[in-house]
Amino acid sequence: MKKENIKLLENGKRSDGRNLDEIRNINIELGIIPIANGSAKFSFGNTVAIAAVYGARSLQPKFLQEDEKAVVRVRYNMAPFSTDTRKNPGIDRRSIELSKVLRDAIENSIFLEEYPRAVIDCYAEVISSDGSTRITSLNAISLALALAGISMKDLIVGLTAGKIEDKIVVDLNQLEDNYGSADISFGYLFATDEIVLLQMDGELKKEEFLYALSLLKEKAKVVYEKQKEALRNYLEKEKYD
Amino acid sequence: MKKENIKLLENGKRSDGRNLDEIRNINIELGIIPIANGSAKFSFGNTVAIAAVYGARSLQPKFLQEDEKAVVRVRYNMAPFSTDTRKNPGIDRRSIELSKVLRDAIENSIFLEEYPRAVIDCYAEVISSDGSTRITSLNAISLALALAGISMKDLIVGLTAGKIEDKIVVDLNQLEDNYGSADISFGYLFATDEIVLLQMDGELKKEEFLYALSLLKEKAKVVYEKQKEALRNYLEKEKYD
Amino acid sequence: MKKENIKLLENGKRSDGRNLDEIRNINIELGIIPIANGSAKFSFGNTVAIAAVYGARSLQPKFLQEDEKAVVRVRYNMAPFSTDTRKNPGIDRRSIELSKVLRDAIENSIFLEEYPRAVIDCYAEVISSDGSTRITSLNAISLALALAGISMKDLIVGLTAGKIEDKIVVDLNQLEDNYGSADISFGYLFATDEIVLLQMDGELKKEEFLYALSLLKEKAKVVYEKQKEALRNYLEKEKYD
Amino acid sequence: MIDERIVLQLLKEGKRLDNRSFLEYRKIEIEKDIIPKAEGSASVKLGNTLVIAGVKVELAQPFPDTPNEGILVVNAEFPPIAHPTFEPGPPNEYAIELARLVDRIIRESKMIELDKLFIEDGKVYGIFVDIHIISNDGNLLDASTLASIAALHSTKIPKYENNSLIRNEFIGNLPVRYKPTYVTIGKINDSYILDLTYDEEQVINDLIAFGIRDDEKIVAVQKLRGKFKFNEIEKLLDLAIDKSKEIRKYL
Amino acid sequence: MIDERIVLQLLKEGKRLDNRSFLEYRKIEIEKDIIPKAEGSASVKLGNTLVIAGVKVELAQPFPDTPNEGILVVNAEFPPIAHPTFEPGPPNEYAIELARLVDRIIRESKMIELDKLFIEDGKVYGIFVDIHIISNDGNLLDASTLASIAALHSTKIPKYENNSLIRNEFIGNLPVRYKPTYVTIGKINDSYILDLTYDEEQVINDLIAFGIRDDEKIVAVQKLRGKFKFNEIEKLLDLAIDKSKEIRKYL
Amino acid sequence: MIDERIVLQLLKEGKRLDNRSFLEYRKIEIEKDIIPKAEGSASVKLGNTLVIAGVKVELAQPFPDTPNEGILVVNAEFPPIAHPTFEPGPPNEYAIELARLVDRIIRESKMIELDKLFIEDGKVYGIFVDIHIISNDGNLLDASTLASIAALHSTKIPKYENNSLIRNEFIGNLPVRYKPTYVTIGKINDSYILDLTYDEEQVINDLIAFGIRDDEKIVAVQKLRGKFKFNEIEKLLDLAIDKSKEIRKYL
Repeated sequence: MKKENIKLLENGKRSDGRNLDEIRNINIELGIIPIANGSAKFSFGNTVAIAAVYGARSLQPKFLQEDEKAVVRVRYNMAPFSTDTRKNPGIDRRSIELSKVLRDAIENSIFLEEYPRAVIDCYAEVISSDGSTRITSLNAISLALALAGISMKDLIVGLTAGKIEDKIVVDLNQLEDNYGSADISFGYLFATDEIVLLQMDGELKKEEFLYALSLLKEKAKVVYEKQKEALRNYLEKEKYD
Repeated sequence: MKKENIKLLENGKRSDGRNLDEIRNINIELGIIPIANGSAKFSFGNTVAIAAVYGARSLQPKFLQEDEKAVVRVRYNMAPFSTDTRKNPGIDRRSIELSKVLRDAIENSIFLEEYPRAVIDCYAEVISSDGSTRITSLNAISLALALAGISMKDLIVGLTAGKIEDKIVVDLNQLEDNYGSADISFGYLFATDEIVLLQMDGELKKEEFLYALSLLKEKAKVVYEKQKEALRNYLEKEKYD
Repeated sequence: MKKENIKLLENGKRSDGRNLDEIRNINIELGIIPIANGSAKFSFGNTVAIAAVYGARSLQPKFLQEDEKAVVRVRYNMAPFSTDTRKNPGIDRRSIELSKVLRDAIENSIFLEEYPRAVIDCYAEVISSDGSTRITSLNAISLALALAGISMKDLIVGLTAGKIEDKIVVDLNQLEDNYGSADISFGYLFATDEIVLLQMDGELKKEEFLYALSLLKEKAKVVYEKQKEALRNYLEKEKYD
Repeated sequence: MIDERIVLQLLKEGKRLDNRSFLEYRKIEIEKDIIPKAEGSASVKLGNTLVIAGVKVELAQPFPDTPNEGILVVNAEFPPIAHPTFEPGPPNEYAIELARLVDRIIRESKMIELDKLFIEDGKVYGIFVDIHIISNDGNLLDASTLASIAALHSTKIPKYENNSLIRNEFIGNLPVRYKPTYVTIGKINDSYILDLTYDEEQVINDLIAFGIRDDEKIVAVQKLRGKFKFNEIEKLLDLAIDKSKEIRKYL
Repeated sequence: MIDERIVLQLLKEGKRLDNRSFLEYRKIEIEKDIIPKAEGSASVKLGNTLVIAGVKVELAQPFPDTPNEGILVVNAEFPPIAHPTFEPGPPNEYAIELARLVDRIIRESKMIELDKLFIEDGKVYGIFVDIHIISNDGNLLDASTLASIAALHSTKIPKYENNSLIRNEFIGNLPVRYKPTYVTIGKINDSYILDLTYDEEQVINDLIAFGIRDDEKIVAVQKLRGKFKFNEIEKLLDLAIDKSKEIRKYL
Repeated sequence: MIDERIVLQLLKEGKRLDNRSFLEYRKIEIEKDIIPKAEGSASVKLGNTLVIAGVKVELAQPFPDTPNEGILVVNAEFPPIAHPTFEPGPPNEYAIELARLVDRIIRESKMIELDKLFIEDGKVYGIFVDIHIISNDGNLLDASTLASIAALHSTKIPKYENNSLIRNEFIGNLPVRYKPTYVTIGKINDSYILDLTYDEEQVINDLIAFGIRDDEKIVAVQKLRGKFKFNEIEKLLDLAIDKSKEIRKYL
């Protein structure tokens, strides 16, 4: 049933108590799939994605290979139990679009030409969903790629923003995604100042859109630092293991 | 709901005002898909099909090739918006049968042996449907094949006939197809006097069937002339472009 | 509707009048698909399966071949009209599991290493179903394999058992399968004393399970003799044809 | 399998490998009521071709444009058991064409009185004819049609009670009339040939099927392959009508 | 097809094969009401690109969370007729992305007043927009959106009576407002380029689309390919807003 | 990955790469309630194998033959994330067998009191168990069963009101009893071996699984691979019953 009188903001606080520019708790676990070349679990609050990277490895059958660069394959999938109502297993139209959008972001962050005739397989499984699932997956894949030793321009940093009751906020949860008036998905490389993922729907004036982007870039720094910290700790630990 | 008291004939005129042996308005547009080797739009009244031919071109993968003749592939499809109730997108069982029936007609009209190891792809999209859609597609493909320069015994000429209230008529519209008591689809090569497509369902005495065939052959001449005229005009125009 | 008061046993007799350890009428017809390398129809009462074996023949495409042994492919399928309520045509999840279980039994009964790079295709169609369909299929395939001249450790002998109202019985019919409290499917090679198929569901104490197995082995002898007799008669007849 | 060139050479000389004359069918053996759980069933043997048709009667929703009539669904499976070239998977174009042709001859001949299959508003009997090819040695269309028509003529209607069908109680036979049959005719060197074996089908280029009802009405036609001269249709029709009487006797 | 290297070389020199300037669209030709059985329809020609959009209005169940609103379904087919590289089969990721982008611009711009499409409890009008690509010479997103918006603006609502729709009687036009349009922008050597042909699409690495409503609100954005510098988004937005006004005039 | 010949050689000498004894399980770690939106959930780590099971409770129609009982659906996905050899696509025969075996042990052990899941005529609670393999280092059946049973024991039933489920209000726990577990046993050189790693699974030819309930009743058996001598079944059963007690303690 439509939640008629949903209050998304009260006294400047969001439904889950956050400030407008506050990101949910970020949680990172690395190396959770030992047999993968790289793997990571990334959470924004209750949204949790697990990613693994297999490769770079030789692409078979051969006619799929590209002579001068790697092929990147991406699968974004939501577990049936991750959503309010059970999601039918398998890849639906939304997953196909998001897999394409993620692939495109990843292809523009990797030095593909270093891996001729190879494939880099990136898989993301959303096991718990509370908004921003594609961007959570993007952060998980970024870390998995780094652990797999894939040569990248920079870590890929993802964050969402949106508009709720005339305010621009970052890191949308499910409620804000469903009942807010706009949402933006944003993937960014700090090293090159490049936007590699950008999607928006809703209704925004040009000024609002540009303000949201500037807020995204500013707050993405937090995600960037978390990614780097997690990698540092993991490699530190590895050293002494 | 079943139209209980459908009158298909009144004072010797059909529901759309035609005489028994009268073909609907034929409309032809050629070359509407510039990137195809040949393409055509063909209409009988409100039934409109667009066809394109790609090829003869080399067939890949190689194990599908035939050493001594071309492979012909045909896809007949109805656009979801072409029918009264929206048709689900994609190829259903009816489309599979009709694609096979059309392919068989085309294979028997082409000098296949002139194109060893090649494929000739023929695609027909019905964008508006008011009866006789397979035969409209056949005429469109015939013209597309001619423009693609495929070597044929003759243009393939298609026409339908049927029985409504004890009369044999040609070029059935949807209403006549649904509520008449028999319908025949007929594809014919004048040059060789060969029937290359023949389907019938309903209930006909042998004499009625043979009379319908003779009427089909007679009236197919009209379609034949329209095809030739359209090609002449198109090539004329091409010359001065 | 749930049959609330189903009596599966009355005065020591089963619903179809059999004794506890009595197998239904076994009917065997051999060679009914002349173009196959081997074929057989096998029935336990109203449960009827037809099997054919094609091969050993060269496996294409080549990358599927195994260098040191045959590949065995098995398809178990139920005809839509074989069941109480019409079964949708095509392979469902149950058929996929049972095909795998049957394949596994067959692979362990054939001298696979005698057929490098070959495939042995085994197909079973259940045309009438009254319980024990997978085991009926196994017996039919055993005979088809023998007629195809495939080198086997022994004929594969299949039989089911179950528990109804505290008694262990053999060769379950549909009613006993649906309303009994346990059922076992059993595939056995007498020559090597090996169990090659074993599945059970229900609720059994260890002692009951072991007793059921001993009964299965004892009564499987009956099936074994029927298989051998049918083959003898068939080959005899062949000789004089 | 026999070398195609031999089969073709023989045919050109007017001979068949099994010594039949060109217009002779193989021995037709029909057995009814062979599937206990089906409401109707029949097997047809045509030489080495073996087809089983089963009829299941189920509760169904009527089609919106015929709310007072039962529905008919015909399906054909070519399981890989029946021939070394058949492959597992969904029906291919030949299986679909076969099912649609059998559907058409049943429907267009009006052999089932569908209006007698109404139960109550929104509920009718659904007649599901499933054709299962067991052994393919050619002429599947004629054999499948014989099997389907025989199965329909053996079909009983289960009792309807409390929103469901009682499987072992019947209220009568399926209301059927007519025994329509297909006669498939091949052409080679201007000769016509009937009841082709699998090997013969590989070398015959021109093939047409006529569906004929007991009253000699033509109820379905399908050119299956190749081409025919305009003027030979009458001869073909005469042959089909003639032969349909002969094979109808087996039903 | 033209050699990609020539196309690329020309573009780097600021030239296009068809002599257009970088910010110039090909001739836009829109025709409405071209499909008699569709409740709304339009074709759009953009040079050699040809797209047909048809709108069917059907009875539908509302979504559980919006029980009083009509539903919208957008689907796109890339039939093999439209390009030598299109293959038969279910929609691939590009067809799906296209359909979802058109869906999004229609939905997010609120151009259809879905709340006026309620019929009765559990029953609403369903608006099915089907995009059929007939000839692909590039810029399918802009062309498909123009065709869909034009088709929706030509759509009539059939009368509802006795649980079904009367196909030839209408109660009025589909309640629509706004004419949102996508402007797809490519980038090459720091220049922006619009309305790419198929050949140009093969050599342009960076591509982004902005969906703009009549009131200059941004209602949808999708980076389609490549990457963009953070600071250039404003310039891109200004260009998209500007051009959207120009192409909206054709609607 | 390790060379298969080394793994095999070690096993033949009675040794395992990870130094476990043949009858020793890897460390079992079970965590419950890990998925906020699932009504029940658990993860199971068995060494490097990681499986998540989630239980969703949905409104469902009962099966016609058990109109007063809730329904159970078990599904398993082997997403390509879990192993370099897993491929995207619908479940293959191993995923289907796994799901059906877990379904069977839940159903046949009667651990869920399905008759308590009736809501009203035609409406029952549906229990959907989804097994998601995250990391595959062998013994997926034992691990998936542990995860599923743990998830079911943590499942809460949402409140039913106005034809729908209120997701954040619960009327109690899923009515469950028993904790059935599978013990999968491999055989090599007449020795039995438990909890196989992925590498060990590649070289072990004979594999069988026994599903045992708390009261030592056997509720499911599946020979998974290979063959067993008739007389060794009793020994296998004793081992399975024994070990089932040990691993049940982790639940």
